[in-house]
Order: sequence, then structure tokens, then C-alpha cells
Amino acid sequence: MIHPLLTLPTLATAAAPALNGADTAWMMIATALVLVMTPGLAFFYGGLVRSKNALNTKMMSFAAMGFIGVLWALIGFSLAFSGDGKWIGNFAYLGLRHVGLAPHDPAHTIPFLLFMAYQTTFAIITPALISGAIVERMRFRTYLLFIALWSLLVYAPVAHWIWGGGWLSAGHGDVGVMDFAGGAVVHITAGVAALVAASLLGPRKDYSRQALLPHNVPFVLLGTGLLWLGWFGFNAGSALAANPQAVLAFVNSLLAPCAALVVWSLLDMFRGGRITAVGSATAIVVGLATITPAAGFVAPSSALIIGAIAAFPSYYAILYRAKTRLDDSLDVFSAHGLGGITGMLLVGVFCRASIGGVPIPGSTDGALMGHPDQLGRQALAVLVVGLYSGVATFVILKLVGLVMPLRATGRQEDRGLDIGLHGEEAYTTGEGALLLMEHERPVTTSANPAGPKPRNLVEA
Amino acid sequence: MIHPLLTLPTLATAAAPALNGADTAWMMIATALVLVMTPGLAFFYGGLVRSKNALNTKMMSFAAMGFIGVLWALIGFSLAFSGDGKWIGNFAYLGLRHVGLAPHDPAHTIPFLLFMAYQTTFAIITPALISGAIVERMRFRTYLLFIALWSLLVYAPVAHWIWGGGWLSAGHGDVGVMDFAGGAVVHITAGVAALVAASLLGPRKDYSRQALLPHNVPFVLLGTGLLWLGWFGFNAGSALAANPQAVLAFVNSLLAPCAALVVWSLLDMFRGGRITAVGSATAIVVGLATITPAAGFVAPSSALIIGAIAAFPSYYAILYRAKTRLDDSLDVFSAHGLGGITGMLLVGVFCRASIGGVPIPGSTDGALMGHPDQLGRQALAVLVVGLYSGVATFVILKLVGLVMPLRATGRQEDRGLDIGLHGEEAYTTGEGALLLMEHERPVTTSANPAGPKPRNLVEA
Amino acid sequence: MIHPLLTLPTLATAAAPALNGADTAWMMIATALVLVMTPGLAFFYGGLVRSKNALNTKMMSFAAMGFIGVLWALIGFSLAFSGDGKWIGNFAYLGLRHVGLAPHDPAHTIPFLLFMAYQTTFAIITPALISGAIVERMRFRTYLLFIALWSLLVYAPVAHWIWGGGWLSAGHGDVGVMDFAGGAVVHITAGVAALVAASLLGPRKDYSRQALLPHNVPFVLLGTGLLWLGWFGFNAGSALAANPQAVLAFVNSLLAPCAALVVWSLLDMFRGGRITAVGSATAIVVGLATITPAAGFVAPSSALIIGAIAAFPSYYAILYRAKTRLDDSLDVFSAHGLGGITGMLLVGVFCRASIGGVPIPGSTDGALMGHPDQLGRQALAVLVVGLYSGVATFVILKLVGLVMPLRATGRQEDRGLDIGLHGEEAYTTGEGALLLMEHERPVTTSANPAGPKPRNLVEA
Amino acid sequence: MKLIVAVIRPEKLNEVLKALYKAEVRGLSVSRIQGHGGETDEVETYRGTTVRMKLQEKVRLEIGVSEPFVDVAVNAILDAAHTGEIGDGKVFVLPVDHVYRIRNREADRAAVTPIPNPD
Amino acid sequence: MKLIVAVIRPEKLNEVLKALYKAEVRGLSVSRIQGHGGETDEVETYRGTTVRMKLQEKVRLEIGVSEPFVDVAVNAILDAAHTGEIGDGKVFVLPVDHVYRIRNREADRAAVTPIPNPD
Amino acid sequence: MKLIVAVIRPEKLNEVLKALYKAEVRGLSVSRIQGHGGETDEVETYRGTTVRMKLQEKVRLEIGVSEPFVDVAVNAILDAAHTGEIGDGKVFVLPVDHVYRIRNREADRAAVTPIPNPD
Ligand SMILES: Nc1ncnc2c1ncn2[C@@H]1O[C@H](COP(=O)(O)OP(=O)(O)O)[C@@H](O)[C@H]1O
Ligand SMILES: Nc1ncnc2c1ncn2[C@@H]1O[C@H](COP(=O)(O)OP(=O)(O)O)[C@@H](O)[C@H]1O
Ligand SMILES: Nc1ncnc2c1ncn2[C@@H]1O[C@H](COP(=O)(O)OP(=O)(O)O)[C@@H](O)[C@H]1O
Repeated sequence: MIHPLLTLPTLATAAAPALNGADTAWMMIATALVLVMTPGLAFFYGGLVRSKNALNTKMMSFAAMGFIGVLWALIGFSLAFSGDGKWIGNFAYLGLRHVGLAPHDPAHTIPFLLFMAYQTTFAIITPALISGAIVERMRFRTYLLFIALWSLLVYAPVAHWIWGGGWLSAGHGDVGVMDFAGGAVVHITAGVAALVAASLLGPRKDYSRQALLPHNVPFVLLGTGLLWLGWFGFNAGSALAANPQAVLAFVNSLLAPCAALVVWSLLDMFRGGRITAVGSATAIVVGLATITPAAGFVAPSSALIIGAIAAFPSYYAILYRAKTRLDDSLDVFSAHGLGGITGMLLVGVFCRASIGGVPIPGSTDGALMGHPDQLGRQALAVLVVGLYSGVATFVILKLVGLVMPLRATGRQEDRGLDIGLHGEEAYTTGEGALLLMEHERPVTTSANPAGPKPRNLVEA
Repeated sequence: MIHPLLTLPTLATAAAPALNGADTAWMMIATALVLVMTPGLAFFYGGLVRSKNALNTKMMSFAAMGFIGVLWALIGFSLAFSGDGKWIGNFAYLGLRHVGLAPHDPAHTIPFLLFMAYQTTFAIITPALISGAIVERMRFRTYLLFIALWSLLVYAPVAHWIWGGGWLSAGHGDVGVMDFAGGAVVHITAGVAALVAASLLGPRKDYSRQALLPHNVPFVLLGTGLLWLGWFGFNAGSALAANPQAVLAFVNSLLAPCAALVVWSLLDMFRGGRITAVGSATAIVVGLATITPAAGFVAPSSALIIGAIAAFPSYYAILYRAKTRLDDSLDVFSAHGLGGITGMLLVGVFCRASIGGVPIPGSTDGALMGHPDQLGRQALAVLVVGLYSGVATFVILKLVGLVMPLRATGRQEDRGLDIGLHGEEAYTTGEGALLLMEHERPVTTSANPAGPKPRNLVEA
Repeated sequence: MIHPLLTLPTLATAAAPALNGADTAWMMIATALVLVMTPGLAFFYGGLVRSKNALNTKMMSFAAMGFIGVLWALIGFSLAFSGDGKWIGNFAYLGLRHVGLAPHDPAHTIPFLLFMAYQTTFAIITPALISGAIVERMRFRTYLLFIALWSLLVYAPVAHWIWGGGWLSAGHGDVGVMDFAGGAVVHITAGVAALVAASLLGPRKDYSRQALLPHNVPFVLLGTGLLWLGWFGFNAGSALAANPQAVLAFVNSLLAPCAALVVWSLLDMFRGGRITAVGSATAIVVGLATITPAAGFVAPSSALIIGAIAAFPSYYAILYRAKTRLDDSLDVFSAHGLGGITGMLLVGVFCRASIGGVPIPGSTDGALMGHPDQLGRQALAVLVVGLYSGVATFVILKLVGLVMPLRATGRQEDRGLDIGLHGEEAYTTGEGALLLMEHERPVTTSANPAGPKPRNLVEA
Repeated sequence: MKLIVAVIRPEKLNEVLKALYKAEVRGLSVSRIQGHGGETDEVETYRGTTVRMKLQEKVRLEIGVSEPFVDVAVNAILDAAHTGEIGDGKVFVLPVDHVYRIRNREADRAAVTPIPNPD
Repeated sequence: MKLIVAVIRPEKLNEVLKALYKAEVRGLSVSRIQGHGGETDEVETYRGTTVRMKLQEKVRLEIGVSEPFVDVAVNAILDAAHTGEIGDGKVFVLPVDHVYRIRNREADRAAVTPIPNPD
Repeated sequence: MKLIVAVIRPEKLNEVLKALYKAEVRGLSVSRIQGHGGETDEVETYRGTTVRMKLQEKVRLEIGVSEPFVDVAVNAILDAAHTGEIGDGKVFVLPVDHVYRIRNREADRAAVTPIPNPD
């Protein structure tokens, strides 16, 4: 996302910047596509867990649409995208004040409200990404409080640093990190937070003692399809217009995951002799996460290479992680964290000031073109953002843990969080389900009806 | 949907109105998105029923795409959108005559054919919405006849009244009801028809004696995701252009369901201590249905409030309905009917003639801005449309009931309508399925092959 | 797809053709939609097979996204769309060289890269279509090699002939076949290849001895929904701009499947008394495949007729095929092959040089307008393309069969290809799954651990 | 001790459960099965494939009881699962040598003679 | 009366059903189970997790028959379910005390001696 | 010969399988069932419908063994499936008249007396 002018005082946007219908059409559809990534993620993650936790896992994504959506519109967006602070925005846009139908920035050609909506979809999916690390054991209300705080204390500031005119952003004179669609803002923040959250919560009770297998691999593939579809909005929409850079980001978001999928399949084949479906789904997501920061800055042939490279760290990290006691259950760090890191660094290698004679806004020449300095800036961003997200996530979870338990009870974990925390089952035949009259309804689970304790006939 | 000029004699559209590429692009994609709502609905509804009726429920939506799609293109569209009659259109566009590639109306910038296609998707989903009230028991052919008649006798006229230049529409001098994307035309008509249809058909055999539980909640969530995606086309497409009003409708369609989801979750939490997945899915749909008539007329902050308000009537109506003998099985009235009503009324409260200085076409200031008169018009529309749909649905079903049975047989209901009416099972392993040669194939279900009646060995 | 000027020497594209934002926006979204057809196909096909082969079937589509995507970007695109050869392109665009952000052709208004990406999605889905003919028995690696060769040796040349300026294309002076979005290039090539592949591989072991039933019909319907959504991009995107012809193609892609669905339902009803869900899904796909070559050339009323006609050959071919020994398992030929043929021929009947006064680029008047000559050209293309695809597919498979087995082993077929070829199950509870330490992991399936052979207690 | 194995219609399960509950029979196990009996077959069609479905959805109950409860339980099932239509199902009573309760390893041989008349 | 419990390969079910039909055995119940026997385990991999699948898909038949039909039914199964490969399954014959038909409450004790030779 | 039918908690299956493996018991069949016993019911809510779930997920094992292995197998199950909480399940031991191996038609009557002490 390139907003070189976001750092100008917003009041100075006087010259009545013009709306463009094509850009508006594109950004509406891009926003809709990014929103659909969250249900996509729900299915990607939800298929990977056991059926007794399928709803809980999906609800971690769906609830983010509600709670983070509202919170972001009311506060988060203002913190990220207002003012010219180095560290954080101000409250200028609180409750959507001053967020209207005109473009807010002379460089924009779409209503400011649409920009806000687009950003909302990013703010929603980022904390939802974390949920993959703590599935099948986290208390749901605690999760809601956690992601709400995380969204305000981690996501909003980092978005401000890099995209909102903060200290890491290009215009500010300080650093000039290039992160086209969120390699650092989205994937590194979420990936590192996943690592910390998984450590703090501890592994699932059965982890490494039992095989915890995906209950519905087709759902994983469905999620992958929806994620890829949405990711076109995510990456190509980050140009904020239907312009050549959007096309560049679009094409790269097609090619990089193709390449990642091929390399991952070959790795699968060399290792186990068989190409796996779960692996293929993972490869596509890794390819997409890795190209995210680079999508608008590199040539399509570089995107193929980046996608191919992306497969390696994630592939081996996933293999390694499974042997440890770290129950980052759905490998959020290995897929998104490493994808984001790899991508952010490779931006510094492959980025180009112009491609085929067309200048690329917000970009510069990278290491391959003989300018290694951008690589340094990218590495700095990786470090700083990773560190900040890690520390802040740790503090938030420790604080939250003082107020309420982080984990569901052992019994809830055994029987599944769907029944335990949501009072529902993902798949049920209704057999043995006796209708309860309203007055019988207990607030939580109830014991068997009292009365003369029946002799269990087989006993004494 | 705003077509202030639709009431001009259509022959007067001489000045060769210009096509706009951006608007055309946007309306193509909006149309595709609305179409995908119908499969989305199939999954939303199909997940909520028992597995033995999963296909029948889905087929009620899919068949509407075929039968209503063709019927609308041939007749319905003409009835709704031709001529300047107060009550109904004429046959000017019968069989798509005069529906061409030029804009039909000086206010339009897209081909008339595209407008027709967009309207087709609305015409398809509206009767499909009703099906949720009569799942698991209605005869399929009767359903097809019913929705065909309903589409022509209820949907087309009401669409004409409000959108086609009829007596409730703004330009006609009579009333001037504001219904941006179908709070009355779509949701009230379908919601009230659902109520009537459920009453006339009577409850399912097992209703209130057994627990009838959703067989696949993930499908409900999938349907919700597809519905939300499509609803962006539904609401923001109703501006018929990629303009600021479309963006307004778009952003409101993002925010209102977020708010509805939050409030619904809190209601769930206060009531039962647990946030449910089915509840969350319902909340999103309710938020979307409620914002539908208001989407292009209210400020985003109002959309948040409307979404939040929307949760209450539907939440409590669903709780109440379940205690009655009214088997509106998937709570179509509580979700869509009440959503539409609430939304139509709140338009009169929150609507704004301009937002942030940008004038809003087709809108006016509402009660909150000191002009309560629009609220009256909205209330009138709610009453008239609700009443008309109710009475007409009653008459249609009574007439249809004279020609053919409304309900499947008891045995079909027991074994499931999938086998009984479609000769298929949603999920099967193929075990115990013996291949039948063509000559053995009976037209309907067949008895065991004749021959010496085998002694059942355990019997005498 | 109309590129009348593609045959000009590409160096002559000097006049700096202008990019158009609306067209760019539309083509990005069209490309994304076509990409999502491949996961859609995975679900359409994956639901029709038995659960033990669900992943393998889906992987045949997903793997195409990776392997064909990369191959096409590197080589295939160049072979199809470069140079002015009659039979095949050259290597001008190898590795995406010279494929940049400017339009490549004066007639285009979108970046050449976007054109390439759009074509990539076509190249991906076409070989994936074939997979339906050889599900539940083909070796996966062999399949990958097969589609890779097929893509280069069948798809790329035929695309060149018809769309890339080759001997069948309009501009070349030779033939001037009209194939708007791939009736011949996509559906006939794949359909005939399916026929040949099914014959060469032979039927599944259990074919015609056991009932091989769809394990998940909802997935078939989901796939259908995604396919229809994507097909709007496929057909309307083939105008390469958001122009009236795109709208025409769009509207026709809405109406034709509606009509096919109605007719198919009636045929179902007359034959067996019941409208089936699998039949309805098939009807929609058949309607879409048939309108594909005609979408941008015929009037909407003709599209309704074409859709209605389309149902007949496919319906009866499917019935007939099931009685033969030809195990084209998911009826790829009957649906896509016949759909493509019917559509290609009907183009010659219904095509129009102008519709409602609007001239249709690349089109001419057909037989119904008194010009039967185009019908001849269409018939020639059907013959030539069908024959070429058949012969080439035969040769490729014979050659591949020399290098590696075409079919999975009988045991893999019995236990299912998911376990056998991918080492995964689509749906698993994890029961009886014992974690294996890394050092225990065998490269392929392993025998029971050795050691003192346990006495099986029930035996002697 | 006996093991009662009953095959019933799925839609009758809840009534049977209630009847067993009234009869003070508590422990039992339930599974979804498919059965073939005297019922009419269904014909299904998937594209060109037409099949006769020989199996119908049924529910199988398994109830371990001590002798005095055998008749009580069997009668409860026969009453509650009855519709009179073909396909109602069967009840089998099997002999049992031993029963154990996993929770406390009670070897329930002595347990087969509880107080015969339920309170 | 006996209860025959047979565990067979899923792909053999239809042949077994046909064989039983020929042998005039009508009533039976079928369920999907997973079995462990002498067959080679499958190895599966999901990301970093590699497992050995100890259980294989099997089908379980439960057939209540009167004494004269025991051998007929058992032989029909042994023939139709046979492949000769490891994993073909087992047949158990269990004694039954009583059988009841739910539809008409026939207490089928007298029913255990039908005409021995099937017509 | 006996047929051991055990109902256990799903999460205990793998431990039970391992214990049986150690006890040299190889052949067995497993199925997913739902059970009702002394456990607390769960309450579930779907929109306006609130239900009490009388049934809980359990796993059913069926193991045919010869007499000398009955106690070995039963004890292995009782140990491995035990948590001490309500809901651990039950083990039934049923008499068996005959066992057949489908693969080679071995009529396993003679087979009921293997060497009593494992290898
Ligand atoms: N001999 C049997 N052995 C095992 N199960 C049986 C037997 N007979 C019937 N069943 C089960 O009972 C169900 C209903 O049996 P059926 O014979 O159709 O009923 P009815 O007793 O009314 O004639 C069957 O679907 C099957 O599951
Ligand atoms: N002792 C047993 N008790 C219960 N089921 C058994 C027993 N032995 C085998 N089975 C069932 O039979 C299936 C095949 O048994 P297996 O021993 O592999 O076949 P084979 O008889 O050819 O050696 C197993 O998967 C299991 O379901
Ligand atoms: N009498 C019985 N017959 C059949 N199955 C039983 C019986 N009693 C218990 N079960 C099974 O065992 C499971 C656990 O039983 P329960 O009585 O709750 O455990 P506990 O033995 O700890 O009291 C039940 O869910 C049910 O599946």
C-alpha cells in the first residue's frame, strides 16, 4: 500500500481531488474480496482441527469480523491512519468523524470511506490469523478480549508506522520500509504473536501423545480457494487504484503461489514420495503470504522466484516445529511469520524502481540491481516489527491472564470446545437430543435431572 | 435502487445516454455477486436442516435460478420495469424485446440488458428466501409452481410499485417510499410470504416433538460468507454505478452486520453464557437484511446503530417463535421479514439528504434531522407491502392447493425428501446400492422384486 | 475472445495504446473469477467421486494451478500468443520476456501482463477438466506429466490457431472461426481428450459391477456455484474490456444456464418423475459450456434457446454412456465436449453482426440471418480441433505410458487413491492413528513392525 | 446378565430412550446402522446410474441388563418403537458371561441379581 | 436362534448381500466399522505429523437366523466375501436367547424351527 | 471362544490399542457409537431450540478371543481405558459358538485353545 502523501497534513487536501469510477469499482470489489478471506480462513483453519472443535475454530474468524470490525471503525482506524505522529495516530477519525465520501488525500481517487472499509478488512483478518496457533484450547471470551487489545495495541501502531506515515514509512524521512500489502504489518505481526500465544497457552492436552488430524481436508482446500481469491483484493487492491501497479501486484499474486505450490510438491515428493493435499494448500498460502510485501514492487519473473524460494523455510520449519513441544497448532508462524519475513527481505533483493520502462510508485531498485541499502531497511523492519509484536503480545496475554483464564477447562478440551464453549456441534443427527422447555434451560450445562437415583441395572 | 427517471416515457430516452466503462464493470461484478447469493442461501438453509433433506432444501434455491431466471427474463422483468402504470408494468419488454445494449434511461450509464440481468438476480433470490419457511415437508413441484406464480403476482408488482415507477415510488408524485436495495421489495415480501406459507402448510410432523437440529453448521457459515460477499453487490450495486452512493451502500453493508454480530453475541452471552455459531450466522444475515433498504441513504455511523438495533427484534422473535406451533422452520420472517421492516422504518429515522456535503440522490432528511414525514411513508410501505404479500401468498397457495398437494407424503417426510422427491442422497457411501438395468427402472419407487416370498428366517 | 489485431507484427504496436482503468479493473476481477473456477471444479468433481478418492480428485485440479500455471507463464503463453505463425507461436515471450505493463496490442486497453494472467487461468482449467474422465484410478505423477505435455502440445497450439492469430483465426484470411471464450479451445479439446484418456486407461475396477455414487452432492452444488460465478469472468472477460460485448457475454452466461436447467429438469421429470440435484448441477455446467463460444456473438433471446437446446445432447449422451464400458467417469465428454460442439455449431446459426443496432466486434450474421457460411467454418473447427485433440492425446498418453504406469495399482484403487497416492484421508477422526517418530517414517507405506509374529488369538 | 440388541427406526429413538428411562434402564449404547428387511427399496438415480438401495437407515441399541430387567427393557422397546408398519425392527436378547465397569473395575457378576421390582 | 456377526471388506458388501439374498436370508443389519488385523498399516502425513493408521475400513453385518439357516448363511458369507488376501475378515456365530419382531410383538421362540431346507 | 465388547472413551482408544497390542491381542473391530450412562448431559442451543444431549461419543471395540486370552484382554482394557471419572464405559464378555476366518475358511473351533501363556 503506497500512500506517500498520507503524511501531509490532512487539512491541506483542499484541491478537491477527483474521484475515479474505475478505481472506485476496483476498490469496492477488492474490499469485498478481502472480507471474504476471513470466512476462507475459517474454513482453512476449521478443516485442520478435529470435528469437535470445528465451530470454535471457525468462530474465531467470524467473531473477528464483528468485534474487530466495529472496534476498528470506531477507534483503530483513527489510531492507524490519522495525524502525523511517529508512533501512533490520534483520535481525529474517532467514530468515523471526518471520514467521508471525498478522497482524503490528493493521491487518492476513491472515497476516504472506501479506504477505511478496505483497511477494516485487513484489520479483521490479521488477528484472526493468530487464532490458528491456539485452536482447540483457548477460552473463547478470553480470545475476544485478547484480539481486541491486540488490534489496538499491536496492529494499529504497526500499521501506522509503515502505512500511516509513522517512523518506518517512506515519506517520513526516517526509514522508508517497503511493505506493499502487509508482509510486516499483517503477516509478521500475526506470525510472531502466534508463536508467543502458543507458548504462553501451552500445548493441547493430547499434543504429541495422540495424532491430532484434520477432520475435513476438503474444507482446507475450500478455504485455500477463497483465500487465494480474496488475496487478489488484498495485494492488488493495495495499489488503491486500477492502475498498472495493481496489475503488477495481481499478476504476482497469481504466479508466486503457483511457483510455491510446484516447489512444495517437489519437496513433498522427495521427502515422502507423495504430494499431499494439506501440503498443497499450505504452499499456496505460503506463496501468497511471501509475495504480499513484494507484490507491487517486483517483476513477475521475480515473483516466480520468490514463490519458489518461499517454500523452503516454511516447509522445513513446519517439519521441525512438529517435533518440538511448541504447539503452534496450525503453524501460523511457519506459514505466515516466515512467509512475511522471507517476503520482506526479498523485497530488498528483487524490488525495481521501474519495470519494462513503467516507473513503480513507492519502489526503488533492490540488491539485485546493485542497491543493497533497501535490504537493510527491510531487515530492520522485520526485526523491529517482530520484536514489538512478540513483546506486546506477551504483555497483553499476561495481563489478560490476570483477569480471566486463558484456557478452556480440561473437560471442555476433552469433549470439544464446540459443545463446551458454544453449546453446539458442527455435525449432528439430533439423535438423543431431547427438547428442553424454556423453564428447564440452565445458564450453563446442567446435571442429570434429580429424583430417585436410578439403579444402574448392570451394577449391583 | 434509484431510478428517478424511470417514470419518464421510455421512448423519450433519445439523447443517447453514454455508457460508462467503470459503471459497467462494477455492475457486471455486482450482478455476478448477487447471483452467487442464491447458492450461498442454499448452503445457509441447507446446513440448517437435517441431512435427509439437505438436497431438497438446496434445490429450492438452485431451481429458482433456472425457473425464475427464465420466467423473469421472459415476463417478470417487463411487468416490473416497463411502462408508467401505477400498479403494474406492461408487456413492452416481453421476451426481452427492446432490452438492448444501450442504456435505457438517461440517468443510467450501463446497458439496459445489464440492468435486466441485475434485476434477474434479485428476482431469483427473493422467492428462494421463502423456502426456508417450508423446508423438510413441501412437495417440490408444488413449490416450483408456487414460486413461479408468486414471482409474477407478488414480486413483480411490488418491484414495480417501488422501483419501477409505480404508486409508491418517488417520482410518481404519490408516495415516495425509500427502499434502496429491497427492504420492502425483497425482505418484507419474502418474510411475510414465509409466515403465510408456514401456517398454511402446517408444521413438520416431528416439529416440537423432536429436536430438529442443523446437520452441518459449517455449511451455514459458508452460506453466510457467500451471502455477505454477494450482498455487497446487492446493496452497493443498487446505485447502478460505481459512484459515491455505491461506496456509501458498500461501507454500510460492511459495518451494519459487524454491529449486528456484536450485539447478537452479547445477547447470546447474557442469555445462555455462550456465543453460538448459528446465532452469529443469523446475526450477519439480519444485519444485512436490515441495512438493505437504508444502505445508500444513511451515514456509516448510523449503519452501525441500525445494525446494532437490528439484532433485538430478530433475536427475540426467534426465541419466541420456537415456542409456538408456527413452524417457520428457518425463521425467515424473524430474520428477513423483521429485518426488512426494521430497516424500512429506520430509513425514515436516519436518512440524510447529504452526507459530509455530498448530496445523496433519491434521499431526504429523516426524523433525526427533524423531518418525521418520511417515516410515515416508510411505515405505509411496510404495511401495504406486508399486507399485499400476505394476502396474495395466501390466495396463491390456496389455489395451488386445489390443483396439487402442498405437502410431501408422510412417508417421504419420514425418510427424507432427498430420497423421496429427488431420488438422491446428499451423502452416501454406495453401500447396499445395487445397480439397476435400464429396463428394471421404475418411474417412481419400486417394491421388492416379486417371486416366491422369502421366509424371513427369524420369523416362523 | 476477440483479438483481430493480434496478427499484426507485435513490434508495430508503437502508437502507445492507452490503458483504460475500467477495463483493467474488470479484467483483474475477471481473471480472479476464472482462477476460482479451478477450485470450483475441484469441488464439482470431488463431490461426485467416492470419499476415498475425494482428495485425489480435488488435487488433480489444484495441482494444475501450480504446475500448469508455472509452465504456461514460462513457455505455453509464448507458444500460443506470440508471432504470426499459422500453426504455433514462437519463443518471443519465453519466461515472460517482453510481457509488460503496457498494452501489447493497439486494440487492447489493458496491460499485456494482465492479458497473460487472464490466459493463464484458461490454460489451468482446461487440462483440469480432463481429469473428470480418469478419476479414481490414474496415477498422480503420470497425470501431472500428462497434463504438462498436453498443455504444451494440445492446448497451446489450438489456442494459437483460434485466438493467437493462427490458421483458424479471423484475421488470418484463412478460416475465421468464431469461438468467443473457448467452446473449441477449451471444451472440445478437453472433452475429446477425456474420451481418449478414459478409453486408454480403461474403466475403474468396480465400474459397472458396483454402484459408484457421489459421496457429497452438496460439494457438487458448491462447485457449481463457484463455476457459474467464475464463468462470468470466463465469458464476459473474453471481451477483454468492460464494454457492451462483455455485457452481452455476461447476460448470455446468466440466461443460457437458466434455460438449460429448466429443460434438464423437465427431462428429469419426464424420465424418472423426479428432478435431481446432480442433474441440475450438470445442467448448469452444460448450459455454460455451450454458451461459451457464443456468449459474445448472439442475442440474449438466442442464448435462452441455445441453453435450452444444450440440454438435449448432453442429457441423452450421459444416459447412453453409463450403459457402455466407456468409463468417462464424470462425463466430461458428454458435458464439456458435447457442450462445446453444440455451442460452436450454434454460433454459426445464431450469431449476429449487430444487436439492436450495436455492432458486435468479431461477429457476423449466421444461418438464421441467411448466411450459412459461418456454420461451415464452425463445423470445420469442431472437426479439426476434435480430431487434433483426440490424436494428440492418444499419442501423448501412449508415450507417457512407456515411461511410467498410467494407472494406480489395484490395491491403491481398492483402498482409495487418497491414502494410496497422497498419504491422506479427506475425512478422518484420527482414531487408530499412532504417531510415528521421524526415524520410523518409511518413504512409502510400511509393513507392520517386525518382531515375534504375534499369534492371532482367534486362530489356532 | 443379558445384552439386549435392538434395531429400531431412527425417528423412534427418542421415544425409546424416554421409555427406557421410565423403566429405570440407564446405561446403553446407540449406533447408526443400515438395515435390510421387508421394506420397499428406494430407487435412486445419479446421472446415468440408477440403483436400488437395499439398505435403510436404522438405529441399533445395545443394553446390558441384569435378568430381572430383561423383560422390562424389552417391553419398553417393543412398545415405544412400534408403528405397525414394515421396518419397525427387531430385538435380540443375548447371553452375557461377564460385565465389567471400567471406572472402578467392579466385576459385575454379583450384580446380576438386583432387587427385582424397581422402586 | 443365532446371531451371525461378520466383518468383511466394504467392497465385498454387495456381493455378500446378493449371496445372502440367494440363500433366502432377508433380514440383516450393516454398519461401517474399522478393523485391525493382519493387514499392512498405511502411513499418512499431515504437515509435520506422520502417523501409522492401525485401522482399516470394514463393514460389519449382523444377521439373526434360526438354526437351520446358520450354516447356509455362514457359507454364503464365506464364499462371497473371500478374496484370499489378508484382511478378508471374520465371522462369529453367537447364541441368542430370544428374538422379537417389533412390528407385531411376535416372540420368535417358536420361530427358530422353520422348514430346514429352503425351497 | 468369547467375544469381548467394550465401550470406552474415544480419547482412550489409542492407549487401549497399545495395551492390547502389548497383550498380543491382534484382531479387533472398532466403531464410533454414542452412549448414555451416568455422565452429565450437555445442553445445546440452536436458535430458539434448546436440547439436552442424552448421548455422548464413545468407541465400541469388538474382540474375538480364545478363552485363555479373555482375562488378559479384559484386564488390558480395564487398565488402559480407566480414568476414574464417570463415563469410562463397560466391558461385556459374550459366549461365541463358532468363529470363521474368511480368508481361508478356517473353522476356528479347534483354535480356541492356543498356547495359554503368550510367547
Ligand atoms: N434377521 C435380522 N437380523 C438382523 N437385523 C434384522 C433382521 N431382520 C430385520 N433386521 C433389522 O430390522 C430392520 C427392520 O426389519 P424388517 O424385517 O423390515 O421389519 P419388520 O420386522 O417390520 O418386518 C431391518 O432394516 C434390519 O436392520
Ligand atoms: N479377533 C477379532 N475380533 C474382532 N474382529 C476381528 C478379529 N480379527 C479380525 N477382525 C476383523 O477382521 C478384519 C480382517 O482381519 P484380518 O485378521 O486382517 O484378516 P485375515 O483373517 O485375512 O487375517 C479386521 O480388520 C477386523 O476388523
Ligand atoms: N448397561 C449398559 N449397556 C450398554 N452400554 C452401556 C451400559 N452402561 C454404560 N454403557 C456405555 O458406557 C458408557 C459409559 O457408561 P457410564 O455408566 O456413564 O460410566 P460409568 O461406568 O463410569 O458409570 C455409556 O456412555 C454407554 O455407552
